[in-house]
Amino acid sequence: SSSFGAESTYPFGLLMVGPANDHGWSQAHFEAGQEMEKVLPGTKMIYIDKVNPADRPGITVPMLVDDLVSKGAKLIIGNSDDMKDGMREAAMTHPDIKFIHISGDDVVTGKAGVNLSNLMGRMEYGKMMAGFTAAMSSKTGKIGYLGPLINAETRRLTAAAYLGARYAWTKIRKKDAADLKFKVSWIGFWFNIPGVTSDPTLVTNSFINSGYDVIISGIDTTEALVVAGQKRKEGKNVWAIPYDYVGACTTAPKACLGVPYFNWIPGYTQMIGNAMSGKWKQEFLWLDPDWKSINNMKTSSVGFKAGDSLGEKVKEGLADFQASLADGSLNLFTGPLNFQDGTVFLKDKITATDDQIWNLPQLLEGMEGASK
Amino acid sequence: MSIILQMRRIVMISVLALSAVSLLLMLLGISPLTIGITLAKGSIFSWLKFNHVLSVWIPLLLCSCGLLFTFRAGLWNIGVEGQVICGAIGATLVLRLDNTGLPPAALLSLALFSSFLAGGLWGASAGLLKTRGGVNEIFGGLGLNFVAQGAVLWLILGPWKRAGMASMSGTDLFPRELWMWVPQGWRVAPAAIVLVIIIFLLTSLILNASQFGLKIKAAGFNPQASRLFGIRPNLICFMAMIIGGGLAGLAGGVQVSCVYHRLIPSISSGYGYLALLVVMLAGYKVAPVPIICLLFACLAAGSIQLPITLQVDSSLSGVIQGALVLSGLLVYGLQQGKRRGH
Amino acid sequence: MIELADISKNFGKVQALHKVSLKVHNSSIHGIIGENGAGKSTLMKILTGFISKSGGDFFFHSESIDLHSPKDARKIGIGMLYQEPLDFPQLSVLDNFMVGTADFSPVNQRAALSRLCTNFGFNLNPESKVEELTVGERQQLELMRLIRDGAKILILDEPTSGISEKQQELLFGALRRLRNDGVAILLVSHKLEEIELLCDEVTVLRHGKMAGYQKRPFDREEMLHTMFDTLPVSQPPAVKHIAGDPLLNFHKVTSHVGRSGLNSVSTTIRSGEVVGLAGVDGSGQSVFLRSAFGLLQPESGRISGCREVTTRAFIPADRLTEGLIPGLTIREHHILSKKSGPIITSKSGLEKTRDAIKTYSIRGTSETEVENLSGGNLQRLLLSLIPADIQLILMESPTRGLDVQSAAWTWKHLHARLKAEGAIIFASPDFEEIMEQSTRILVFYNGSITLDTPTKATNYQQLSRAVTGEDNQQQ
Amino acid sequence: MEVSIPSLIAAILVMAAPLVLAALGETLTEKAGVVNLSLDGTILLGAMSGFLVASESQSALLGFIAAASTGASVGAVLAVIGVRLGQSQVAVGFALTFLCRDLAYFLGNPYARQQGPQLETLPIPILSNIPFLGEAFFSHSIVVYVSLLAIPGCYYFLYHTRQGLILRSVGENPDGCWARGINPLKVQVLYTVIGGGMVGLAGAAFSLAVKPGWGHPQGCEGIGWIALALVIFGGWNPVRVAAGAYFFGMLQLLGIYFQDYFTTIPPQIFQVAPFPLMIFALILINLGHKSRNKKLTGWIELFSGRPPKWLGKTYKPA
Ligand SMILES: Nc1ncnc2c1ncn2[C@@H]1O[C@H](COP(=O)(O)OP(=O)(O)OP(=O)(O)O)[C@@H](O)[C@H]1O
Ligand SMILES: Nc1ncnc2c1ncn2[C@@H]1O[C@H](COP(=O)(O)OP(=O)(O)OP(=O)(O)O)[C@@H](O)[C@H]1O
Ligand SMILES: [Mg+2]
Ligand SMILES: [Mg+2]
Repeated sequence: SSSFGAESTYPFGLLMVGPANDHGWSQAHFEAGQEMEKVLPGTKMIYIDKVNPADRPGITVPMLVDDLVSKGAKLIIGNSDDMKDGMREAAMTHPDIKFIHISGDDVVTGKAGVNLSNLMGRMEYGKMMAGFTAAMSSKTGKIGYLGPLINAETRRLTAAAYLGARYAWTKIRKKDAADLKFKVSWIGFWFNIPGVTSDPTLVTNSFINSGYDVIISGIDTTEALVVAGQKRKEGKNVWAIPYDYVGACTTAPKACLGVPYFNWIPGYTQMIGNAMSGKWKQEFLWLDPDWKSINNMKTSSVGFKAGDSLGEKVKEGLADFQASLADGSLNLFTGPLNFQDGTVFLKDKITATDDQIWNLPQLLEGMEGASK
Repeated sequence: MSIILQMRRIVMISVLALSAVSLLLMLLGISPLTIGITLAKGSIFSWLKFNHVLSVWIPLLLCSCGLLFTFRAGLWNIGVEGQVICGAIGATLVLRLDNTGLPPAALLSLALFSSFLAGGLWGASAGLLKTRGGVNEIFGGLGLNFVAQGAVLWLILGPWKRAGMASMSGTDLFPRELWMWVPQGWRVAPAAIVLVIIIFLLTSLILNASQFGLKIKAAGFNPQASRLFGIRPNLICFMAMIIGGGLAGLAGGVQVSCVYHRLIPSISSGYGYLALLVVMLAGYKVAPVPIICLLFACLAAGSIQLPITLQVDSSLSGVIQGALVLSGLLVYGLQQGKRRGH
Repeated sequence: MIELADISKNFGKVQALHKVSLKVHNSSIHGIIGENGAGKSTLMKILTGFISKSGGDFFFHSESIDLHSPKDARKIGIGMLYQEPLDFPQLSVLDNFMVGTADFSPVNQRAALSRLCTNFGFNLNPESKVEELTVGERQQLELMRLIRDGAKILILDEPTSGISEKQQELLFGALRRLRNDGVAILLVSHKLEEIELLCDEVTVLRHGKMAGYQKRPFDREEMLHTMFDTLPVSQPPAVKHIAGDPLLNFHKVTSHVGRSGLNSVSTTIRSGEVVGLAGVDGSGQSVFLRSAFGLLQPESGRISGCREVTTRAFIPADRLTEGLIPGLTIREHHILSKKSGPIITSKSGLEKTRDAIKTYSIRGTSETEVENLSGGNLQRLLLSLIPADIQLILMESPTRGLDVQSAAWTWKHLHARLKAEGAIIFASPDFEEIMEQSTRILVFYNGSITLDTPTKATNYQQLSRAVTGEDNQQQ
Repeated sequence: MEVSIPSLIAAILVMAAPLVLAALGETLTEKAGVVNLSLDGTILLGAMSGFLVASESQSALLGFIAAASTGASVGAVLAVIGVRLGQSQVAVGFALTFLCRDLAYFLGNPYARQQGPQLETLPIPILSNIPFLGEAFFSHSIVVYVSLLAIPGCYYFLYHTRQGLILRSVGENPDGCWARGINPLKVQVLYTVIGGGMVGLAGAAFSLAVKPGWGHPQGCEGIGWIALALVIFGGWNPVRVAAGAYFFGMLQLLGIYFQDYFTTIPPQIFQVAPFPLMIFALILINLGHKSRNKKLTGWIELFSGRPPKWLGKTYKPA
């Protein structure tokens, strides 16, 4: 497979921040990329994973883009916010190549050239469901959130998970919001880099040792689920909710309450399709789930796959929850909401704008853990 | 030592290492030839890729030059990684200064100078730990590596973090005018290349053709006897550590100002440790170092192609490097054994 | 019971032993005596299989056997007390006693140890670390270990250097008992009075050859003659210097480095003097020299005069590993020894080096690395490295390994360059050299100066008695 | 986070288990006078081979055996080049560190992030029901028990057996051993190999129990260096070395809890905290040896230890 561009008319490059088989963020992208070769005949994926300075010392995004372009790639996808600077730089050096930066917002902020677009899914909903199932299942009312690094995106998603949890806790389980503990512990990056980040295995362990019985993972890899699985074997009644990848639960099915995941097929199909047919235009795509069936891999950019260990009651509750999110009757980003420092985020009855949600400046009142 | 023996040695080492690796590959059903071709293609067969090779070669050679000094003084300077990091911090410190009113060129030179300084200080502290604190330089250096790592993490997550963020992605990018100038179609700064070549020439001059170099050698070979020649071994070792650290620090400065344009946690890119292997393989001699650095740089740069085109893991290049060094040591050992006559 | 026939040994070029033969009988103490470097230790180490012999045969109960390692020697009951103790300072007395024993049971061994202690009247605490013991006590421990291992042939290499009178008596008592129990004992020594006290027979080694053999009663003069070359005694020094102003002053200098260190040595060296330091190896000479040069700081006392490096030169006995820098060439040594410019070209120092090589007739080129030079040439190189403006020249065995005429040449050269305001201090195991070359003699015994005399005023017999510590015995 | 002490202790024991094994292995090797600097790589290679064999054979036991033999063979390489051929042990150790690390990543790549067997916990019947202690000490996987037993085991071997005494004497003075009819080289080779084996085990302990699974990174990177440091930190005394390992494990865990109290300090910092501490301790120890002040020295002797006299030197028989 060393001759690229020969049989395929439209090779595209995929730069993944983590390993292509991480059962998480990168694998979701990888499989979507493979799918493209079927969905869009003529495309051919050239990929490289572990694109981060720790795994590939001395190697930068522009270097890799140079290489992929020399291999004929006409479009480059970079799947990490960590690549922001590199993608912008590369887009500048290769004006005739199209670039998709996942999870970035250079288009909105106007820093991007016309050949650079942003793509993201509205994971808020996924996280809300995660938080919902967590709060429904938790015995101790203590939910731990294994956070990656702190930025607008992670604040937004963590907050969404909290809102989902708080809704389940107060509205469904009819408990006092004050009794719900929701703690975020940031490791410093999207996955474990020994000696650089905190060790997610350790963090999860200490969560569980301090009585947190549901761990929601916000990082690209599955340590939270692995540890939860171990602890269950030791007879502790704990669960985890992994992230990013539809197949994530397989790591430890018994401990898995479910997984909110990205499905990049719709987004990729749209953007690469346009680029192929010369209809490329700079876009900022923030794609909704397909509310008709959020687990439809053709159409839904965001999904939530319930785990085997999810109780029936919770399943039903989750279904209603999804329904009310779908018909818009329920918008959890609705006031009154305060920031962590007590200042007002949303006044009563006010719902947040996309911009407010995207650029959430702080965690919300009721959440523990650093905001910046 | 005679050229012929040199040649014999080189041939023996490479044959030993390469055949070992090839055997491993064939056992895994991978063709060594394809690997070789891919690595070559990925490193020297295109200008851009060769640029990439150079971007590895420059810091690697700087670190190796530093190590040549410390090895001459008979010291195991394991602290290179930490010294690179400190150099990077030193450079960032300067490059983050705003409204200095200095022209970019001046600011960049200042940054490089401060990186040398910072690295030198870090090297000196290892030297002090050894001479004053009596801490074996291996573990002093090792410990300081971790301390430096801690410092850079703290800076990136603390004082120097991006607005509203706490990420290992590193500090904000420096303004473009503070990127070292790179011509159209190039990917490395010519200035850096010139710099490293000058440094190497200076190193070989000092080590092979200067009173100071001779003193380092004397102090390293036989500290006790060197005192009879009015040399103060401790002082010499200390200075060697400073120079070694300084050059490593310079490598860090280059990484910051030419490659990443910001400070990141793994700024040292493991060049500190790789340089140790380089100098060992060079048998602690000056002349072979730039060539070996180039070879290692080609392996490092070319290794990117392995996963892309062959779905083979990049770490193979590390295996080749390690095998080379190990067989180097083996060959040296065997030859010395022969000379000892048993 | 044991017989060595025509044993030879060479270390590379050095022939340490040449066709040495020797019989060992049980219930007899056999003395081995000879000057430094005579080959005593080497012979003994061969006897225990610690090092291999280059030639000759070895008979045990008149059947030829080979010893490949101390293990073999131990099997047939040979045990040795080495000149420099081969024990484990960091470990406890009991551990040292037990290393390598078949029956490893602390209880039994502790009992055995205390039994032996009471037998010999030794007094060791099994728990204390060996590094806290005196040399004498360490020997006692080793001795008991050997007995415990049932040694039938005991070898002691200079057991009395640096141990106290009391311990010496204890030791000798023990040795006599062992002899009476039928053990064969080989005693290596420098000291005549020990031989006379203990030995039944004595073999004298010189320059690696058998020089003589005697049974009781011993003829002392004869023994001294075979030990050292005897020349027409008290031949006037080859040179006459008038002693000038004080150059170097030792005041109550005490040091604990080395076997015997220095105990409160006071003396003054004056310009124009050539001072010879005599004494058995390990009596304090080299500590004296190293302190004089400033390599060793004395624990107490004061050394004054001639302090800055540029005015002193030191040539240690161990020329290659202590005096020169293996790996550097002759030229590089010359560059180091002289102040020269910061940059070194292929030219720099070349002239000087060439001259030196010619004038000192060093066999080698300017690019020869010093480790490839022979002992004699090493010494010539060291001499050639002494800068012109040196006042005080300190040397350990200046002509060891030099043939007669180059030795003579060396001395001529040294005296020639010794300016009126300069002085030479040298230690030598060789009396002739001291008698001939020095104007003043200091004799060291166990770290103190026991004799300080103008060369004219002394003679050969007095000297050899002094170094073997007899004068002290008589006083 | 509020902490439950027994589970904290349990967590520390688990985290430290591989570290203890590796550090004890290195202690044996260094006591015999050989420095094996290749720990960091060996652990990874052990983790990889252990995981690979275990998941192929579906038997954790085979996995551990494989890991041990991997580590032992790395030790053997060091023994040949560093002890027999007399090359600088430090140099060989370093070369091996990086060779092993990359070899592990390379050979293990196909198995990265795959499901593999992992050790179940075996609570010890009665003991595990003891209120506090049960959870803390007696409901662990076999690895933890082994690591706990290894400490007295190692200590007893070194200080109360014939072989242990020989091992220590070789590290102190090979000539002395030769004179007593022991071949120091054989001993050094033996314990370089055995020590390597224990380090290999530590690797498997990671990939099969403590951080189950294999990947790049596995998560045990850097531990080898820590183990090496701990040997010095513990003054070459098995018990103190192990204590150091637990101390380190505790610091790592506490880092997570400290995150709440010292919000200004990034938690990552706590991971490197032990190293400044270690260096500081070493300096203190050294000053203690130097100073004439008996009280100080006496106090310092408590937690200091001299390296074996012959550590890292190559022995050439006469
Ligand atoms: N390992 C060695 N390598 C080279 N030469 C050696 C070695 N050991 C001894 N020699 C040399 O062999 C000769 C005899 O040495 P030996 O130690 O036997 O003398 P000795 O009679 O014991 O002297 P001393 O009274 O000082 O102990 C000396 O010239 C010495 O330099
Ligand atoms: N500065 C020093 N450092 C370490 N060891 C020393 C020093 N000076 C002397 N020694 C060693 O201490 C031992 C005894 O020294 P001492 O001066 O008592 O013996 P010596 O006969 O005068 O010298 P040598 O043993 O060299 O003939 C010798 O082995 C000597 O090499
Ligand atoms: Mg001797
Ligand atoms: Mg002497």
